[in-house]
Amino acid sequence: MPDKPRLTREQIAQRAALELPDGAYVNLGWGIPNLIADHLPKNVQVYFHSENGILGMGRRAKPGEEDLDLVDAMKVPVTLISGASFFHQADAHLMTRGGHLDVAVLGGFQVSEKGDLANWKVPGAKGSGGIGGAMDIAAGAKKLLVCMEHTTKEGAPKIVRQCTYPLTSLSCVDTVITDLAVIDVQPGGLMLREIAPGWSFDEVQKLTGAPLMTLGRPPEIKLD
Amino acid sequence: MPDKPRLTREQIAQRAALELPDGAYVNLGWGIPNLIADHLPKNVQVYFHSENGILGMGRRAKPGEEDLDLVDAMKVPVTLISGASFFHQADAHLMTRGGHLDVAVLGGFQVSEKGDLANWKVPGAKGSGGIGGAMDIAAGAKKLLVCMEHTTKEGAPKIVRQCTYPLTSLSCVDTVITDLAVIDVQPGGLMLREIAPGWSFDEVQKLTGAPLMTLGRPPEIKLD
Amino acid sequence: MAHKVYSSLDLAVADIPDGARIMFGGFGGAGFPNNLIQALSQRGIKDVTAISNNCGTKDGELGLMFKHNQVRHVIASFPGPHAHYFQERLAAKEVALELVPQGILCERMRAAAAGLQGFYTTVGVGTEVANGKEERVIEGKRCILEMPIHADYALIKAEKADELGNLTYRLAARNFNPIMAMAATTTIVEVEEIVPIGAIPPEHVLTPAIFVHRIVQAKGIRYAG
Amino acid sequence: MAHKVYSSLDLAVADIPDGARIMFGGFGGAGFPNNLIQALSQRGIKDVTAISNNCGTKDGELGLMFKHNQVRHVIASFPGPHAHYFQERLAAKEVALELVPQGILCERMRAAAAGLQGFYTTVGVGTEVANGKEERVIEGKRCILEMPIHADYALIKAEKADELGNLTYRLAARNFNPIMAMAATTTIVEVEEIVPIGAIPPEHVLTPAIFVHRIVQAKGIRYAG
Repeated sequence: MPDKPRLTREQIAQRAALELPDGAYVNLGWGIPNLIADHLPKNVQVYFHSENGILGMGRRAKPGEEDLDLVDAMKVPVTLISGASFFHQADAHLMTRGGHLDVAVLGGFQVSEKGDLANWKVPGAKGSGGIGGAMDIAAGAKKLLVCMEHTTKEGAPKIVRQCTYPLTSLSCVDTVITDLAVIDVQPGGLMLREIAPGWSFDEVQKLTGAPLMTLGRPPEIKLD
Repeated sequence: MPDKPRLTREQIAQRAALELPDGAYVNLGWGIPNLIADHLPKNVQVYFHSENGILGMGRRAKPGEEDLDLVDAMKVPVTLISGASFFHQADAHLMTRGGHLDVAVLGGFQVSEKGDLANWKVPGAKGSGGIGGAMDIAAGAKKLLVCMEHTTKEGAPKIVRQCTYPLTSLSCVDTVITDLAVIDVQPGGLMLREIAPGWSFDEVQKLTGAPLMTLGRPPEIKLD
Repeated sequence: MAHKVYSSLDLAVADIPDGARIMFGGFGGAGFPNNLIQALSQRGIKDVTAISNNCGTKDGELGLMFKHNQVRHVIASFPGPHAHYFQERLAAKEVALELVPQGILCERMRAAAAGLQGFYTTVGVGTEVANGKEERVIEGKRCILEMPIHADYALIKAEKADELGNLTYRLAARNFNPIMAMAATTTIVEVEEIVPIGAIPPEHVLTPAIFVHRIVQAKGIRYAG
Repeated sequence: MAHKVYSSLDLAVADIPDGARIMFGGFGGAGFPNNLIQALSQRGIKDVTAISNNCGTKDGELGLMFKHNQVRHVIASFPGPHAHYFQERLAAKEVALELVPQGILCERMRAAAAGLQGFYTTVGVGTEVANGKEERVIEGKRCILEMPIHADYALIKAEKADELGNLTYRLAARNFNPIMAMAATTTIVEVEEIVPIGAIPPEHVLTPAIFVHRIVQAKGIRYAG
């Protein structure tokens, strides 16, 4: 199995982009989620929120176009779309926590079968770690997607019965998109909705730390 | 005593105006307090706050000058001074409750010897009554003045041991300015600081429902 | 792109059901969604829970809905002595009133908007406002627990909207409108002018489009009563 | 009229005592009061409690104060992997850290600003953030009680100030600055430009003058690190 092709990070982002409905207000977190903006279908217009107080972020600024007062939550110079607005950080998080974002997409270290998310601290890592906006975003988004690799570099499952990493938020994840599968967190457990080309249910189950369900034979992950 | 002259409402306001330090942020409530703005000493600049979201209210609008989108908390068309600002009502009351106003001046039905204030509802009166901003203002102002007549129309004391009218806020009043006296609420009780011209301590005490203290012979109420 | 601009006041309020919880912006005559209120009342809605600073003036503002006995429950800070129809309905026990201090009304709506589950305040301690509320001492101060106020709809008034729903307000007509816009599931705004997207500078937007769901241009009653 | 305009950065921070609780605005490199931080650090202040989203970048922003070991306690949401001096001091146990979710950090400061005594939130429930905090269930949701964060001083950055202290911010350099301005006893702002009173239209003021106590024009380090 190790040499079977998996989705690339760009492909995970591409798949995740299809989960964003037209007109949605969306926050993208660090890591793979940050690649999503480049993969939006042409006919879809979404409005990107940044927790430092921007609604209507556009693409990243090109060289020479940067304004250091106009950065996203990752300190990357960005641009605005027409109709953008600025507000202070308390209002920015009123939006995250108060259920105003239609979709938020975060990276993840672990997701449990109940939808618990761990994404801010690796046990034993050096340094303070940092929470940032993740806890507010995870607690409040109407729909929370997590994009991550299906397994750690060492091959251990990142989808687990119970998170062992420090938690970000309980029962918050709606859908996990990995390099092997699209999985919905449902009241009864984890439902495998789509699967990477060339992979079988049993193969993905073996790399997953919690039981998966499926309705018949899961279709291949669609990318457009 | 009934025919002895007392301060007029305008004079109470005139006396209260002297309690506003230069540069102070001030909220004026209904009734006598609303007359204070006309009596500010020439060398004093204060900034008037209105709980509907104005800082830097100026004088009332003259006929022909009114803009119905620019009204004070009493629905009276007003003007702005240079350097005014607008904000929403939650921020307006963040200012009142959060201790940002240097002085607030409210009208009163009763003030107790502990500085409790009753000013929003007359027992037995018809109708719903209404709280408005008074409770937030009373709870939060750095210094709270109450301007009112010393006695009711029937001659009953309005300064009392314990309020019998519905309360606005507990232990909130710093100073009461009436048509007979200026009285500070102190931890040990009510301190008569100034007295109306021609009135004796004993005469004022008789019209007051709680014991007054004084340091020697109280001076006459100063009006400028 | 979502289409938020409605062609008429009637369409903008057409689906608000009987029994809805509705916030109404405005203070002191300024910033009331008078045209939306007219449309809502004319539709014959009933059993509304109204959240508003006041209860109108005679036929004006919310007064109309009390005249037609369309409100069952009111959460307000200062119903107003000139809210004749409200006062009549209250005396006849046709409407129930919850009185809330004005700033606490704002904060309870903001708490709903911000996804907070309640807050402690010293405001109202020892008064009738505290009746039935949890009290505790925090750092030596007596406090009561106040709960969020959410609404199904907010009817608000703004000066300008762009087609995405970014809003500006004129002078003190801002008042409760931005808070209510944030605290309701569906926010409907009547505006004096609809401007092209991009016409409002991003730093001057007072209510970001995320809080606005329906926009209707109203040329009608600006001030009532 | 109060005179809020200071002639130098040094004078603006001259009386901040050792051990002060200080908020520092800024996020992602934008809106940091870098010149005030420099002045404060050069003065040799010590034992500061710093309230800030992050802990600087190398020598930049708050990094300078960690380099000189001037901070004893930090309340932050995302100290940052590039906050080398902070991370060193933390490893050496020369500074204590309280990690707070970013939105909750904003709300706790706003609660202090707004005279609220605490609030319940679902954010952080079941995580290390909840350690030592009261937990209860409200309407079926597990919540923790979060307390206000107040400061003696806020050091913030704005674009323009008028001489009364009304402020505007540029683009996303707004971030934490307006909240911190409201939450401190004394707010000190460095600005790019001081404009005459009346030059900022009342509807465009982003921080009203009541929250601003000292103004200093800074031509120096705008972005650091």
